[in-house]
Amino acid sequence: MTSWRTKLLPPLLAIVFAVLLSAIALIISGADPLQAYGTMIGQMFKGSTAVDTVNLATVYYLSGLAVAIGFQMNLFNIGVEGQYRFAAVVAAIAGGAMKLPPVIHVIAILVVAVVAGMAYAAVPAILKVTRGVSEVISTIMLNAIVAGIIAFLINADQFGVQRGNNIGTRVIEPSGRIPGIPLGSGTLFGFVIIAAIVGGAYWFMLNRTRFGFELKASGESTTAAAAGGVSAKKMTLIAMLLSGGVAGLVAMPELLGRDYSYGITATQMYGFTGIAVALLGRNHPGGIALGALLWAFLDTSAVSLEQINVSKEIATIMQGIIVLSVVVAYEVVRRADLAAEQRRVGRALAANGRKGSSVAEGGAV
Amino acid sequence: KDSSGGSSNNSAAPSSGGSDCVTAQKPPAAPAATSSSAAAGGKVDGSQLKIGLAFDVGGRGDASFNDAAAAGTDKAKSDLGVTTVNESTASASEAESAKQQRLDQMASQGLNPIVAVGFAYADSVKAVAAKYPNTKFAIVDDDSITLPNVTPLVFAEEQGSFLAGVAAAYKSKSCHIGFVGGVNTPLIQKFEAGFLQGAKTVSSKIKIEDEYLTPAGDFSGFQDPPKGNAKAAAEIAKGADVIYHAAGASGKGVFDAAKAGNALAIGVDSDQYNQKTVAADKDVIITSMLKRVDVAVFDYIQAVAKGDLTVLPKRFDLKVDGVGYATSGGKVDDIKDVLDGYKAQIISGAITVSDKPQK
Amino acid sequence: MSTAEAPAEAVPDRGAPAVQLTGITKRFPGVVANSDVNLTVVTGEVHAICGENGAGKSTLMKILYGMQPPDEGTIAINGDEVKLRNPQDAIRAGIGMVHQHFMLADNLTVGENVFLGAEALHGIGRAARARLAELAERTGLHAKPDTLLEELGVADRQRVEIVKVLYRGAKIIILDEPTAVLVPQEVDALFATVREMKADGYTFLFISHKLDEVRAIADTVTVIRRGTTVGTADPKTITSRQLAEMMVGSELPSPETRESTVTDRAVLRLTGLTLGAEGSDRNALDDVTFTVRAGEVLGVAGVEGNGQTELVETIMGMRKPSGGKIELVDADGKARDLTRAGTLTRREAGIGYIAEDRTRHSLLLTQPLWVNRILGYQTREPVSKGQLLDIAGARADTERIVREYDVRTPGIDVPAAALSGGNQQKLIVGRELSGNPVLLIASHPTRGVDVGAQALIWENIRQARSAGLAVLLISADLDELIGLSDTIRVMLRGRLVSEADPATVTPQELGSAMTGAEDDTAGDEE
Amino acid sequence: MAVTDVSRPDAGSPGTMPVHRKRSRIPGWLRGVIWAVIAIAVVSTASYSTGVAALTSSNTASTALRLALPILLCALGGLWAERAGVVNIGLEGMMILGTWGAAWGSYNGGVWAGLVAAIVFGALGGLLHAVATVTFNVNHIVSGVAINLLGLGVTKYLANLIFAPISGNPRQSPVVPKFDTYSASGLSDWLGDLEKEQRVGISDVAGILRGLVTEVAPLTMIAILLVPLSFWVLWKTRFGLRLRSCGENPVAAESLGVNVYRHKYIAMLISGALAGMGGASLVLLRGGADYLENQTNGRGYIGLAAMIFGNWRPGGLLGGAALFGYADGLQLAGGGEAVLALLYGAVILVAVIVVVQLFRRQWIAAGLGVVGAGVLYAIYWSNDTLPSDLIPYTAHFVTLIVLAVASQRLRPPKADGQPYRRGED
Ligand SMILES: Nc1ncnc2c1ncn2[C@@H]1O[C@H](COP(=O)(O)OP(=O)(O)OP(=O)(O)O)[C@@H](O)[C@H]1O
Ligand SMILES: Nc1ncnc2c1ncn2[C@@H]1O[C@H](COP(=O)(O)OP(=O)(O)OP(=O)(O)O)[C@@H](O)[C@H]1O
Ligand SMILES: [Mg+2]
Ligand SMILES: [Mg+2]
Repeated sequence: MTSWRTKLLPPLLAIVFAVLLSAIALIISGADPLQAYGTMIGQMFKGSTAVDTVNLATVYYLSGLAVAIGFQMNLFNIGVEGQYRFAAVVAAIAGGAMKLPPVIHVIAILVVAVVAGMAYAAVPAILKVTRGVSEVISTIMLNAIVAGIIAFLINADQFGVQRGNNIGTRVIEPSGRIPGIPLGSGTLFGFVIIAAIVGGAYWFMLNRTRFGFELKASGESTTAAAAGGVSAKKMTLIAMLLSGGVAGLVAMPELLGRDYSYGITATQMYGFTGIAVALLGRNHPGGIALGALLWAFLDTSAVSLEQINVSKEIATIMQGIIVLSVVVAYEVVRRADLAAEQRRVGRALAANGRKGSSVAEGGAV
Repeated sequence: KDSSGGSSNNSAAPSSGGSDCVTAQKPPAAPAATSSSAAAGGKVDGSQLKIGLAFDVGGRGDASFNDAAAAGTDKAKSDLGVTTVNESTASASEAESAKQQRLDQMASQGLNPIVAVGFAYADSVKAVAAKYPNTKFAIVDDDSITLPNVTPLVFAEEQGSFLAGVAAAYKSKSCHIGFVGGVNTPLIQKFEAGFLQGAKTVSSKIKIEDEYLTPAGDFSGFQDPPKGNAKAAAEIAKGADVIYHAAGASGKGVFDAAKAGNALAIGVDSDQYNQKTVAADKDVIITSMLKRVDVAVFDYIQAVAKGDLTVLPKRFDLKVDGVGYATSGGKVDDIKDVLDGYKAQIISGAITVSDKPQK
Repeated sequence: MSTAEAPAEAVPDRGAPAVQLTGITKRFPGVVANSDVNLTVVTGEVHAICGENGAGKSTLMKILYGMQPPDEGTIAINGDEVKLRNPQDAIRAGIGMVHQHFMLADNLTVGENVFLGAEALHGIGRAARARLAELAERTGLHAKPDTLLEELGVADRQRVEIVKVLYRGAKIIILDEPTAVLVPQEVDALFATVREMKADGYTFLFISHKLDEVRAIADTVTVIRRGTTVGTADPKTITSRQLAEMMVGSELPSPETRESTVTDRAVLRLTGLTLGAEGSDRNALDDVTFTVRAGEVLGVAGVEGNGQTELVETIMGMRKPSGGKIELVDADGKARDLTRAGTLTRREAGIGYIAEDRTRHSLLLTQPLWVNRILGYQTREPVSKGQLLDIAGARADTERIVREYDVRTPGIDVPAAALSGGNQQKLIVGRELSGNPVLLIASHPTRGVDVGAQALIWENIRQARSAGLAVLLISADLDELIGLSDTIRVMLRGRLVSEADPATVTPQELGSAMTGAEDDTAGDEE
Repeated sequence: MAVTDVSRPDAGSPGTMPVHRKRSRIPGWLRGVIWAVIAIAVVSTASYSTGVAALTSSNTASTALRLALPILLCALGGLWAERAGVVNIGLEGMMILGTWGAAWGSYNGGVWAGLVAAIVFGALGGLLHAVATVTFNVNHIVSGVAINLLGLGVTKYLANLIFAPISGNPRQSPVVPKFDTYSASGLSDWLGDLEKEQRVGISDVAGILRGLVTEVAPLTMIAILLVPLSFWVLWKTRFGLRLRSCGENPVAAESLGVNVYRHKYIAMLISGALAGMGGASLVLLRGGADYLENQTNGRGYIGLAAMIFGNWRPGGLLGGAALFGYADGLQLAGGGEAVLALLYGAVILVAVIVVVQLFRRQWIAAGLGVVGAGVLYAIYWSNDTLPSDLIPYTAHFVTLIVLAVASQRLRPPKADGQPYRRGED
């Protein structure tokens, strides 16, 4: 009955709060908040920004999903960062080397990406399951190490090609690309559709399949799951691999839809953004989508703020405030609901006389 | 100073002292300077130009190539009467689409020309320039784009670094010098290549420490003074006494290490002797390899104002003073003739400097 | 900081009652836990509080201990009205509480657990240790102060809890279900301590579901039903049956077995089962051999920590045995070796499992009831089809369990945590008896469950037994064990040491056998 | 991070048989010393057999110390937070706040003011984390992520507002005063002579010690003293006992009159302050940056890893930070050659472990050790250099390998990361 309120009110409150707080920061730095917010919103209707935002959100979405799979199993996969970059470079190398007919080429690249993401996630997974190494440490280390591996692989001595001062993998032939969808003055990544399918599959897996049940059960209580026939180690392994597999897709929208090569200037940190997005979306595929869009919107608006000489750090600050205040708002609303409920029981009690029926309702034997 | 060119004549005889290091003949004296800015000449009016300047990470104030680009537009404002310069700066780890968005917004606002600073903009410039064929674009440090409305502004960093190598070899007492690269990219390898070649040209027996902080793609190497410090200190501990860095902000750590280890250092990009953030170490900075992004940007704007881009050089090299060395502090005054001699040889083609490290 | 003197001054004064609660009301969302409770506890008495699960006993005690603020009502200690905002206030007023669930930190040492919060009294150094040693002597705690708490057995944990209370100089001591995990001998020891201290002027509030115990120790009994006090009785005169009727308005159930239904057909056969214990030379299970037949309830008695948990978990495949064999025999007499099988395979083979710790091993607390119905059955009808879940089926079957097993719940969409312990247990029993199991492993199936729910669970087990189910029953409640079992085996230090005939054995005899003491007098030694 | 359960045997929960572990008689500090001796013995043997002096040179040691410092301070910050039951992945953000504060304070009032400002700024981050996680029961990871974002955003904003007009650079502060360094000069010289003699063992130890006593800044000494101090406060005082009880079982603590909220708040303030000091150690030591955007470079995360590596204990996290700092210092100071020599050292270490396992009759572990040593030796033997692109990540590799080899029995505080609401148990 109050579900819309408990679900939607907190994010709205959080955004309002973030807007107010950032306004103070804007005023201190001598900017006009109204103009700043006007620009942030106005930019969405200019040029291809709206499409760019959705494109960027697609990447964040995949990253958020990858992180969320780990969270379902209580695994803190900080390693999405390393996994997606490893997968990207391996897939780009493979894709550049392959000569295949159109659709098959794309599928082959995606398979390579997923497998590579899984392979890189397998390291912390195996270390955790066999040696009990905390996945937090191992993925932090692997995130750093991946930079060395990429540098090694795209070295001109190995698989790299130098273009100007940039080095990257060989360009993927048109047969291996995913055509975009022209929309206004921009081009929407064709991968948006695949991302939506992945999101749907995530939802279905989690809520409708035996595997999803086992994953959630194991995440909630390893002991209860074990007594129910679910091996926590197996689930840890599979969840980490799945997470890595999805992480493998993170760079694909851009690789197959825009860049066609993975180089040293490729964007980093999508994996870390994924953590924030997954948390914002409360691990729900729909929530993650909204979180990804919001995040992408703030990112693109940062660029526009620069154009009117407003310090774009405001966008980062807003992102931080929103993450924090969304969860605070959830808690505040929860407490308000609790208090309201308590008052309601109190009133019912007063009306019904001393033996309120509510005791039995509450589950007392 | 005993390391002046004079001793190089009897290089065969081993003896103590830094002078022994120099084994090559001192180059012939340079002819009187002939080069000058490419577009020198009559006054040009740029008041109609509205310029977009897209910085790489760091932006105005980074005391490096972004700042140099800004200096170029500042000069255009004062010398050419340019009134409008819109600036925008990339943030660390921003998405490729943000770069495109930045350029796209500039182009759609009617800014023309648009200067993109840094090869990280290559893909974005390529995409956006194709979309706005009537807008002129320039990109610093990249020449991979072949569109008619895109002008590459690239430099012969290896030539300037060659001179840094010469200076290092002449100034080293232990005949042992060092290079600290920030990130091992092709661009920084040019600095490395020129430095190595220059030093080896001067001395056949010089020892060179040659290391990077991080590999390609891990840009933290430009951001980590403590690591630059550790690396330089290690090179000094091994015996190197002149260190050349191409490590961006990590260079500060290199200078600190040189100062602490009684060694000398060579700066990069701008004249770091005069740079505020490293002022405490200025007495160890003997020279800096100058990369005149300001000159390139200014020349480009001037050429656009004139409507003739053909006057621009293909590469900003020693000949057009696109690269060079700094003399602030007077620490290389004693070998200025040597440096200018090599400079002349490079300009004349007598020496070709490779842009790939020959190890 | 609290002062040691304050409670000491509370000289037994027959005039003012030690505790006087007036009109206490406490509401939780959706529940009124206490409604207008009045309670008077005389100084120097043992005052028992009885009531079904969820009647509001613990809540009332937590209010008295300052852990939860009452919505309405007043508290008077030794005649003075006090406001208890937090446990510190209560401690200062001379109140101590031993909680229903241990309030101990496993990673801290015994000493640290005791000194925590009361460092002002004797610090955490030598003086504190001396005082601790004194109290340990008095309560029979033998663990060293530097032992990590996690190395302690349940009885010792209970003693640490009591030492904690005494260390703070409490004169009014709340014991919330302290005996649930103790064997009779340990209960006797506890009661001896209580009586001794009572003579020294201490006042006790005592909660238990075991009515015999209540009558044995208490001077007064107050019964709470649905959050309100329904009356006070004299335990010397009232019978357990009358007490139960006051609590629930129904008859006191007994776990008596009816006629035997034991058949010849073996269902579970263990041969030489051995389980090594980590970091210890002694095996957790040592050469355990027995057979459970169809229609038989095999009871295993033993002091907590002697390998029962390990036995059950090894049979369920949650621990890997180091030797021996576990076989399940089907109706045709064909034995299936399960020694290497996973937990799920064993469950699919027809083993139902009521775990001893329901919140840890049987439930997903934040998930709704129908999701909990799926746990352990995720591969089987009616809750799943192939790799997919059958949500409609799961919901329908949960509704059935709620109906048939009288699970009192507002609906099947509430999280499992919202049910009281007894109702959680009924849900679990219902689940584990679904899907026609051939063997039920029931570990403490009625622990902490009130008399009403107990009766229901016993009845269900009996019915299933007469339908041919084999049951392996582990229980610390010896009445339950004797009443339900067809055969009783006693477990000591990982070995099955003796066998008892439930028809003749008394709880006292069984208790002696369990502790390994007085082997000659133990019941029906083989 | 409640998932560590997976690998832990469920010992000690009420109702299961208590496990009587054979607790070793060796006290913790002695074990630390033994480990240190073994480590030094291994590296000096490796240094001797491979002829790579960098393994034990004073330069490596002092570099290692410098690089370990911020990590150590962050790890200590993590320790304080997690011992009180708050998971702190916001260390990175608090550290960034500390770098800004250090630069600002030092610029305006000298180094000590800088240190104080860094502590205050870090503590503000900790306070925010406490408000979110303790008062509002926000998931600790969410809050940590948000603080990392805010730390970055707020410092950028402040740098833009305050530093840019002075330094002309929005990403960097003006030059700020740094701590002076002190050497125990007599000792240092004597050790220096010993080191130069290149005598097996003695020179190695001398080199390492010399690196640790030469040109040391007060901040370094403070940081190292904070390790035993943290131990003392957390394990030997009432306050520490109360604080730890909040991380083990807050409900029990509250039931004994411990004000859990207050202790968690205090712990978070200290945690943030330590992380802020970690930031200061990047800014206020010679050779470091002034405030520079992004200069922390993930060191906060490494600090968190060092703390977990150290099993939530001060001595352990010192070991973790030292290991990381040493490996990083070695690769910077000695390059690929030294890393290869380190590999040789790893072979020796594994060999030692194999012997120990054989002694303990752990045949399988010993067998695996032999295989591992064989593989490592094969790599060492067949390579003159390692891929230069991977050398900078030596410390990360070493950490991973040590974790995989060392047997893990992590014992995080029981209630670490779990929400606690007063009155709702
Ligand atoms: N923290 C809480 N939040 C919500 N409801 C609660 C809480 N604590 C208790 N309740 C409700 O109050 C009622 C009384 O609980 P209480 O623990 O006092 O029962 P009890 O008599 O101790 O039961 P048991 O015999 O099982 O120990 C329960 O039915 C429960 O629904
Ligand atoms: N957050 C909550 N929301 C609703 N009910 C709760 C909550 N927390 C506790 N309860 C209820 O409060 C009651 C008292 O909790 P307590 O911990 O005493 O368990 P209990 O009923 O005594 O369980 P057991 O019988 O297993 O000992 C339980 O019935 C439980 O269902
Ligand atoms: Mg209770
Ligand atoms: Mg109960």
